[in-house]
Amino acid sequence: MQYSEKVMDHFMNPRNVGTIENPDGYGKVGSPSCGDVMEIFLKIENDIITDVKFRTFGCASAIATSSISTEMILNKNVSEALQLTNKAVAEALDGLPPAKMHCSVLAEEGIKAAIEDYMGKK
Amino acid sequence: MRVYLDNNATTKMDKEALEAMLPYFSEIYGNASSMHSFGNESKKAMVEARKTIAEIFGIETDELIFTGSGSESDNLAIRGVAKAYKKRGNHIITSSVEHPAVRNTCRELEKEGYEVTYISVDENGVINLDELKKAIKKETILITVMHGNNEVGSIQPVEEIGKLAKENRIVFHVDAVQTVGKLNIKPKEMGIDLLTFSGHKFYGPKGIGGLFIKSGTRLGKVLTGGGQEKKLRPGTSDVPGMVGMATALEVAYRNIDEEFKREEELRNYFERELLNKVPEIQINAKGAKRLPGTSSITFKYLEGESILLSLNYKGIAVSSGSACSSDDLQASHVLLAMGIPVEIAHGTIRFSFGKYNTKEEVDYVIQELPPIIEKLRMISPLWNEFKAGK
Amino acid sequence: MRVYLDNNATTKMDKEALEAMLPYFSEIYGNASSMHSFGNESKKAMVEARKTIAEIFGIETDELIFTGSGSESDNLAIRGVAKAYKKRGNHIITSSVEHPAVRNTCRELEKEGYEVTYISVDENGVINLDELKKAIKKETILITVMHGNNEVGSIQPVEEIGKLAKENRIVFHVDAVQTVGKLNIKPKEMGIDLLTFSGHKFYGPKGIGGLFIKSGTRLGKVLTGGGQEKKLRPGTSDVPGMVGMATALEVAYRNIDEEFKREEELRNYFERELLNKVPEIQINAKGAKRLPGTSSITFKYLEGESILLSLNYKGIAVSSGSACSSDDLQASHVLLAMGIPVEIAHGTIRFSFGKYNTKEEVDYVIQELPPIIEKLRMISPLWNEFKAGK
Ligand SMILES: Cc1ncc(COP(=O)(O)O)c(C=O)c1O
Ligand SMILES: Cc1ncc(COP(=O)(O)O)c(C=O)c1O
Ligand code: FES
Ligand code: FES
Repeated sequence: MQYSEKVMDHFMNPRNVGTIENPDGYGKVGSPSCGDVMEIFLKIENDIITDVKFRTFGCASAIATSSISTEMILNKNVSEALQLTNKAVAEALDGLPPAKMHCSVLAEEGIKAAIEDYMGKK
Repeated sequence: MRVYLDNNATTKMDKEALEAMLPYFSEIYGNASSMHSFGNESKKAMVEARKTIAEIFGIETDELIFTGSGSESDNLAIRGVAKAYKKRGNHIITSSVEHPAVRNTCRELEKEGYEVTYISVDENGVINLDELKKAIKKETILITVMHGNNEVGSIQPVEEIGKLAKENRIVFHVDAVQTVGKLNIKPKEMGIDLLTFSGHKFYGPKGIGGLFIKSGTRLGKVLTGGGQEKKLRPGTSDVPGMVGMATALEVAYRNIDEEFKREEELRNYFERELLNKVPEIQINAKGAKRLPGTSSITFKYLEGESILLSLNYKGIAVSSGSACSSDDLQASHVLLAMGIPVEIAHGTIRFSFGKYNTKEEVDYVIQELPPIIEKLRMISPLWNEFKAGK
Repeated sequence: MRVYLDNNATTKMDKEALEAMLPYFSEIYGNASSMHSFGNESKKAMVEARKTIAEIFGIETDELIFTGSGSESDNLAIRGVAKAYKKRGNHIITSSVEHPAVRNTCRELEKEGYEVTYISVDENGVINLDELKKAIKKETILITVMHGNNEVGSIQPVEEIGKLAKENRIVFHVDAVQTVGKLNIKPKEMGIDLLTFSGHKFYGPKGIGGLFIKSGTRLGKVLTGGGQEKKLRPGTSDVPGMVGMATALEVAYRNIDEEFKREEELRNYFERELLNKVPEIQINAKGAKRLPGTSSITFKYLEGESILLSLNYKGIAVSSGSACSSDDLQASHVLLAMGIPVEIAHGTIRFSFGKYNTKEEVDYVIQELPPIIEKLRMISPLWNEFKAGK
């Protein structure tokens, strides 16, 4: 299994790690038995994502996709953020090994869950 | 600093063994089956290599054949017995912690109409002898159980199994790929009929393995062709490989007890230090007799691949029992068979020490590992839930 | 003077190939399946080796697997197709002059319920195409025919067979162990689905072989275990072997046409001189397209082993198709299939020239051989009967 430099960069130095107190949107996806869990916290003002933090239990590609997808949705409108696909995330990382494509779904689902949480609260 | 702690996967070739094999590439290169002097020189080296290995095992030279790998030896042993003893029965007994070369071969035989019983192991990865005893029936033609487990290091009670096999006149195959070169092994005194080993696991070359076949044990053929290796393994003899493997074995057995002790002490030191420095870890198979250099550690609330890659970044090479780093994304069947829950099996790393590892290297790992675990746990939701007392 | 004229049996390893593989024993020794940097370095070399070979053959890298020998590749190809295409039919077509790795595998499959047709050859050792065409039936799942014959050097019309195979949607396997490295081979342009080759026949290492598997060709497994080589060949990757073989192939193809011509000229010179100097000899397969360095000579009224040993005494290494020097004391099936009577088949010697042979060496053989033949014939009653005109 060979990762791109970008994957390794986001894995070794993940961006936006942590939590947000009283988030406007919160999502948690995955399960420990599958080997991956992602938590995502959003701060949203006027439908714009002004802050995002995550925590991920999983392989390097799960961590890297979590990290880059938080960068990709920061300062975006929630409807734009909802458009983020796992394919786009993988492309932004210069690709993922075929066996690891499913890990990128984790980030997509995490973001969706957090935005749905926000929509529900609204 | 680069530290290689993956000696159960493969080893750096021994200098003496490499030097011994070098002349057989382009100086003494004849085909060992040829009748001329070029062939005779090669044949002599082959005979000598066989003798060296046979003496170490305390077996006859005609009880030993060379193959292309440990996997091939496993296949030949298991498929060979299945074929040759078909008339007597179709039942095979194995353990639930075998290497894929044995496990998948048994699975394949199930598809072909054989019945296979997979004996469970305890939490230390040691086979349940009572269960094995009860599994024996009159159709049982083969018991195949590994000696040392490649993932956690547990050593199986092969002598006891050998006795059971003998009492019941069942052929007994032992995959000793992880123990040959590390432990003293006399197959005949241990009741073993077939024993697999592989050169590259004990500082010999890759691409060569061997199989001890106790005289009288019948084997069906898996590969057919020329008459080499008692017609059980066709193909032009890999004389350099044979010489390299035999020399490596000789070197290993020169001070096998001292090296066993040294590796064991190094490994124990590593585990003691780690337990002191990193919370919430678990040493697997700790209660079993273990391979001296194998340390399987589960880091709770983490995923193995991320640890492996972080260590790699620091120049430290280990392997993981993590689903995420295996091709089929399945958690290790060995860890699961030991009753380790899937969630935590994911966080397992195998450190395997070998003869080239030093205390200085271990100290380096002990220094680098704790901050890596800390950092990864910081971003793990599971760890944070645990800390929050959930 | 020592002259090695047994290059069809095995070859002296090429210096460049040997040097290329050396670092992979104890410098870059990681397991190519491991995720760490030691493993990555090995994997890179493996990928590179596969690429080198794939480019030479004009195939995709995922159409190539490494095995432990030519024999193993033959087994995997033939048994693999037999298994995978069982539902479609049980008929296999082969020639009557195949290497034991193919021949004995076909024989074995006959025992397992497959039907095998052995196509005859003409007096030059070339397969009878019409007979092959007529042998095809709807149950035919595999045609396996060698490219260059190891004993007499005849080259089979594989392109024509490839066309027939394609027209009838039959898988076509070619044992090209004797031609890879000597002839230009583009399997896909030649209608070949499976192609066997073996490192040590073209100045590469022993213990490593390869199999081209055209994408879409299904193969059942012969050996089971880990996931290496598309799950078709388990066992830790023999990276040094792969690198050595790939480099040897690269070296061979650098000036393949020149070397072909050079060896052919040397061989033809040898045969011309011999015909001039020794009466009552016969050059086998002379009318066929032949491997450039192969010369199969029948010395009438003599027995091969005695010639072989006398030549060996003079430092000249050859091989014989003689029953007396084979383990089973059977005359060569190749010579018999070519219609050579048993009595004279016994007196056949194979001279196989390679890239290291020089004209000087040939001159030495031309000088030493006639007196040997003369001396042996002096003591042969058959020769004396012949001379007496009976
Ligand atoms: C035509 C042919 N096929 C197959 C083989 C088998 O190759 P190996 O000895 O590498 O298994 C040989 C050589 O021995 C050969 O000449
Ligand atoms: C216990 C065990 N059996 C068999 C094998 C297979 O050996 P090889 O890779 O040489 O085929 C290995 C190592 O990979 C092993 O650890
Ligand atoms: S989290 Fe398991 S493969 Fe990515
Ligand atoms: S004459 Fe002795 S074996 Fe043939």
